[in-house]
Amino acid sequence: MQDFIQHIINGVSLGSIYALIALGYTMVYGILKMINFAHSDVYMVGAFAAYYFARFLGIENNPGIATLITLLVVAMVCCSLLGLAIERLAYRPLRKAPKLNILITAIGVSLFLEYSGQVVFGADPKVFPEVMKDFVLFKIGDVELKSFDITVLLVSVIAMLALEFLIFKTKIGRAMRAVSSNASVASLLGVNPDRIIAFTFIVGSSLAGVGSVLVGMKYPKIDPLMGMMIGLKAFVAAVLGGIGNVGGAVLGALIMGLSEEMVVAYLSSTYRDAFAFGILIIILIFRPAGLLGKYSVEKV
Amino acid sequence: MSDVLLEAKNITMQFGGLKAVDSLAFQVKQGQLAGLIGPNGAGKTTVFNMLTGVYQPTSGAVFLEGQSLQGLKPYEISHRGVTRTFQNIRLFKGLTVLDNVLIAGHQHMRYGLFAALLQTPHFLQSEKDLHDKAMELLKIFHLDTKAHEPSCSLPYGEQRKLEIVRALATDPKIILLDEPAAGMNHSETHHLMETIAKIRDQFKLTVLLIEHDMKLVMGICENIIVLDHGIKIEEGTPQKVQGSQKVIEAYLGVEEGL
Amino acid sequence: MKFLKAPLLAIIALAALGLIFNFGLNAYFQLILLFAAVNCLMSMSLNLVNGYTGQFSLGHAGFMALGAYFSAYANTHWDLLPESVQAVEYFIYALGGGLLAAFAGLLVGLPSLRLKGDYLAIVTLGFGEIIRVALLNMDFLGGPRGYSGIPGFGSFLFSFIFASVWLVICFFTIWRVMHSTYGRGFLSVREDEIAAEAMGINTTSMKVRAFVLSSFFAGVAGSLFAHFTNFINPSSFTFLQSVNAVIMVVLGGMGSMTGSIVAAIFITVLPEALRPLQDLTGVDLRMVIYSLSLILVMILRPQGLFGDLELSDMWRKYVRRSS
Amino acid sequence: MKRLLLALVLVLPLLSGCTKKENEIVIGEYDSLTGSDATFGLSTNKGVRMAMDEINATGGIKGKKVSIITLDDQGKNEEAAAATTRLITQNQVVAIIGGVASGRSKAAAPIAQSHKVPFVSPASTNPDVTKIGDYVFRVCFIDPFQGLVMAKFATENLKLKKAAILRDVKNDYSVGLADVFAAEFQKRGGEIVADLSYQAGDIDFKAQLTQIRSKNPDGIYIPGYYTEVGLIAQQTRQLGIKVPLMGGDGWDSDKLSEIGKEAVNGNYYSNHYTTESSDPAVTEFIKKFKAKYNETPDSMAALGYDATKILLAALERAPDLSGKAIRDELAKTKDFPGVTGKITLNENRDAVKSAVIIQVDGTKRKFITTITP
Repeated sequence: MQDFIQHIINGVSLGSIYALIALGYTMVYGILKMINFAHSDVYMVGAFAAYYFARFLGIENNPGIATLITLLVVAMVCCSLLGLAIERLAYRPLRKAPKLNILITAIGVSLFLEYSGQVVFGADPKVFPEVMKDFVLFKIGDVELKSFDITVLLVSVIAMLALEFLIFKTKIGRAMRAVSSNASVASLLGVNPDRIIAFTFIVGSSLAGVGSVLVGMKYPKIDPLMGMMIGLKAFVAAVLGGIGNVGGAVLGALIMGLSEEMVVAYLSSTYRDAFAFGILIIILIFRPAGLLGKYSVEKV
Repeated sequence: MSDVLLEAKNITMQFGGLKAVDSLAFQVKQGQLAGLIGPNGAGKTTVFNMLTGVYQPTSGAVFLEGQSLQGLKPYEISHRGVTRTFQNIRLFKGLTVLDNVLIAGHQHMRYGLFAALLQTPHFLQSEKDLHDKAMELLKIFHLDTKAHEPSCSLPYGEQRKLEIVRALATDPKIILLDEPAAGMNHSETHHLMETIAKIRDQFKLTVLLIEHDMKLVMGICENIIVLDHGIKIEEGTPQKVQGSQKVIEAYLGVEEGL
Repeated sequence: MKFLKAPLLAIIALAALGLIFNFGLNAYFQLILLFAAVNCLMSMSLNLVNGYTGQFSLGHAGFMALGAYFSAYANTHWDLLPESVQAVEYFIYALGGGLLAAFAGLLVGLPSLRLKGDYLAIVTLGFGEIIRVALLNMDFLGGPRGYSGIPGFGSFLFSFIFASVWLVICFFTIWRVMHSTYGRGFLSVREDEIAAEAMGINTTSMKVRAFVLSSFFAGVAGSLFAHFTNFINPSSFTFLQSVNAVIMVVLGGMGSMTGSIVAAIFITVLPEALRPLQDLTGVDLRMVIYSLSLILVMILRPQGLFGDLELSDMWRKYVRRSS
Repeated sequence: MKRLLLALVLVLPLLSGCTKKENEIVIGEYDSLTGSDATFGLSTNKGVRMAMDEINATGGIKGKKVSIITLDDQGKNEEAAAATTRLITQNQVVAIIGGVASGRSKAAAPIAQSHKVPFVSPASTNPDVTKIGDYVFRVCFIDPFQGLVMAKFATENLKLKKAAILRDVKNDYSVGLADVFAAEFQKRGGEIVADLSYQAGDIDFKAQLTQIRSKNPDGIYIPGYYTEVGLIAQQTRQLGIKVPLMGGDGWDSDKLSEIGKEAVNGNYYSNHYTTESSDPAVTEFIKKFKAKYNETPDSMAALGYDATKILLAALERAPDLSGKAIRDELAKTKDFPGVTGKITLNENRDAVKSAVIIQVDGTKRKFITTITP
């Protein structure tokens, strides 16, 4: 029983990390209907930005709220700028191009960031600065609930709620929905789709920035390929929840985290990824648009 | 029963809380040229979608020659002899005019993949026959000279015609035409209607067509079904329909100058 | 036997070319050529699904892996035919690898092909990963240690002819299928599924057919790969390998056979051609340049190098324009 | 015209690099300079370069300068094969120093073998690698030996009864060590209570560790690379598991304690050499390495250095620069005073040397004991 609770905690904590990244995928997908493969590499750059900035300021061994906030801001700003630049230089020229082209471009951007990351930052892993001290919130038997686990979960839930609010309750959110459903009509109504899309990229990328700092403080090892695995999982999670749906991304991510955890715990650790993908496939076969996604009937 | 080709028995289509079509019943007789009319949003296209299996009716069923089409996929219904055109032209835009027609002949092809690989005489003959038949059909609509052009390069009117050719190439028993004259000028429309009547006779077809514009339908249809808000409000000969108070009200509600 | 004429001529022409390469090129270029042949098979077959049928598969490496492992296992464990006709045995195993991959394609295709676009992409990606993870865990196939000592042909000429035979089979199979009612069925699925259904095309069965045929040749490509490298392990069949195949298809132009071939050769040669650059820069910038050029090609030439035209169409166009 | 130019630009570099300088001996090296294994490849490369610089500083070999061409394999087998072929046919190198991963060696070494070019692998520990042929050598010990060493240490010195294993299933090296450790540990009367796995690139291992915790082992064997082990150690301690962790030479890096912080302290791993050694070969190497790269060498760097040194020594002894002559001299390597021990290449062309057990203590790596084969 104790183990089971521990597994639940582990799974949720892993899932909430996936959720932070998955939210970024889902934001961009929601508006552009494209898989932004480079998102996980924006996340990587965010981690390195925070790392270098902390070293530059000499605060890498100076845990505390101030450090956390400084690094969060740095990572968010850097990621936003990078996201914006990617959108402007690589994706905008392809607005009218077939979907597969945009996907290949996204893969190209992803490879570019990964490999130039290896050239610029070096291929060896770096140690992320100690941002905060982790501590035990409460403890029952062997089961401990740590502050980081709760922080990550809270941040992703807050991010989800904030995004829901942004999309459904604000003016810019309405514009985003308009662009999402029909960009040309939206532009007729006085919405500038390019600006809305740029804004979406800023929001999505800053989420990657937040994710990078939180993941960095929990797992203090960063390297230029750190985005690959986590990106793939997060993206799968977003699809699982119904890509384009903010709540779905978080739900999908939690399911992904929990199912990985439970597969290791009760089935087989070697087949973990196979089972995780198997679950995904089964869910998609029964719910072709993901858990919360709406399966739209094509108008004839 | 003997001369009824297509019959809808109380078909209903519900989208969420909205009843797009409400227990609609009608018959189309063998060789008839029937019309389905009604104002915008009356549910005409939804009826077509149910007849061709794109949607499964929420309740009720469609019968072809007395056999239920319930649960059949669109392609299976097409194999039974029901074919259609689309309101918002759905040609295979990237393909040539000829290919569009050849694709419709697929269901009559009887060779396997290996025959194609080995280029068997049967394969070559089947392909030649299909090709000849397609060209013949195109010729009727004066599209044969453009057979090798991409279908998206045709002018609008010809695209509509090509859709009809493509539908005919499936060798249907009944062809459902969804606003075949939409976007055409008066003389084009007139010409089209004549062609439709002509092919009906030539291919011994049954035709059910949707038209928005009543005047056109009146000219050629033998039986007209009028739909409003998913409910059949009138059915009968053009004269009967034209004189119906309900029909006039339905149309006047949305459109003036009927 | 008329149907064999063009393929046989093509094989003879390629074999003659192989003879020239055998003496004219050193082992390095020869190896690149063999890899290019494998990639050609990959891109041509994936083009069938992604280009002609308009579906989106991201799991091609998984099928390649099945073919590769089947051949590796068969060649080291079974001995069907005497030494003198070894090539025939290799051919049979390649066929077997292809069939195994095709069967897997059927298993994946049947349930998943009703998904569309990105969802299908994810499911195929997931499937590719499942195959890779499974291979990592199969001790009798070497697990992560892989499978070494797979017999090869020993000489470049034989390898090249073997590859040529399969390339020609693949090319003519897909070419002829595309010029039959089935090929037109594939195209109709790409163009408009609803209209295709209304015209009596069973779109699901079309998609499955395309998928199975495509998987078959991916399996064959894997088998060739196993023979040429004499060693395989699961890390050769990652998600990136699938992506590479998609890149070749898009670069060549969706729905262009010759485009796929040219792009496959280009993608194989480019990283090797960029090697000397390392002397100048000191660090390896090949992938940086590779990814940048990929982005640029997509932006400057979104339809790919050839669009959906074939080399022959381009030539005709060129002749028409210049006359 | 533009296209023609493009084609030319692409083909030209392929043709270049065929020229061979007369007064130079060229050695080839391929390694993962980019890709997921790059950190190990770059480390090896540092060791190799240092050895090259040293030899050239002392006048080269046979009066000729020795140069090295390093090609990248991006961590892909087929790239390794292509790079090796290029080195042999285009650059006409006299010998090849291979990369880290056994997988790549298995793809590349057969090519060297068929061209009769000697191939020295610094760190491919899979037993099959040198079975490829008589031109293939290695300077590291093989998987079975390291697994054996740790099993012996665990039962005899640490007196463990119940051990758990956490292996990197993506990595042949890790799987090899784990298999041998498990077999040997059981042979010595121990019990393997859990055998779980992760994949290189993972960052969360709590699922596996919670599972291990419930089995109450006396020690955990984690034969992975420091890139993951640092995080694993941290999470082990976070879950309240206090038993010793054990590993192989993949742990040997400064980064291990940087990532794992105090969590890695007190744990053991088997290695090729100890930085605390008073052996001049070792102290000299560490001093020079620190001066050159400003970091403590890890085991990859040391192995890269030794592989190059052994190869260079064979070149010096060889009567001519033919592949056969170099091969024969390599095979005669005996008691070579390398950084990673006194190296003798046996009849299987594997290195025979002793292993040491190291205990992690902050950035220091405390020597515990030497275990000979």
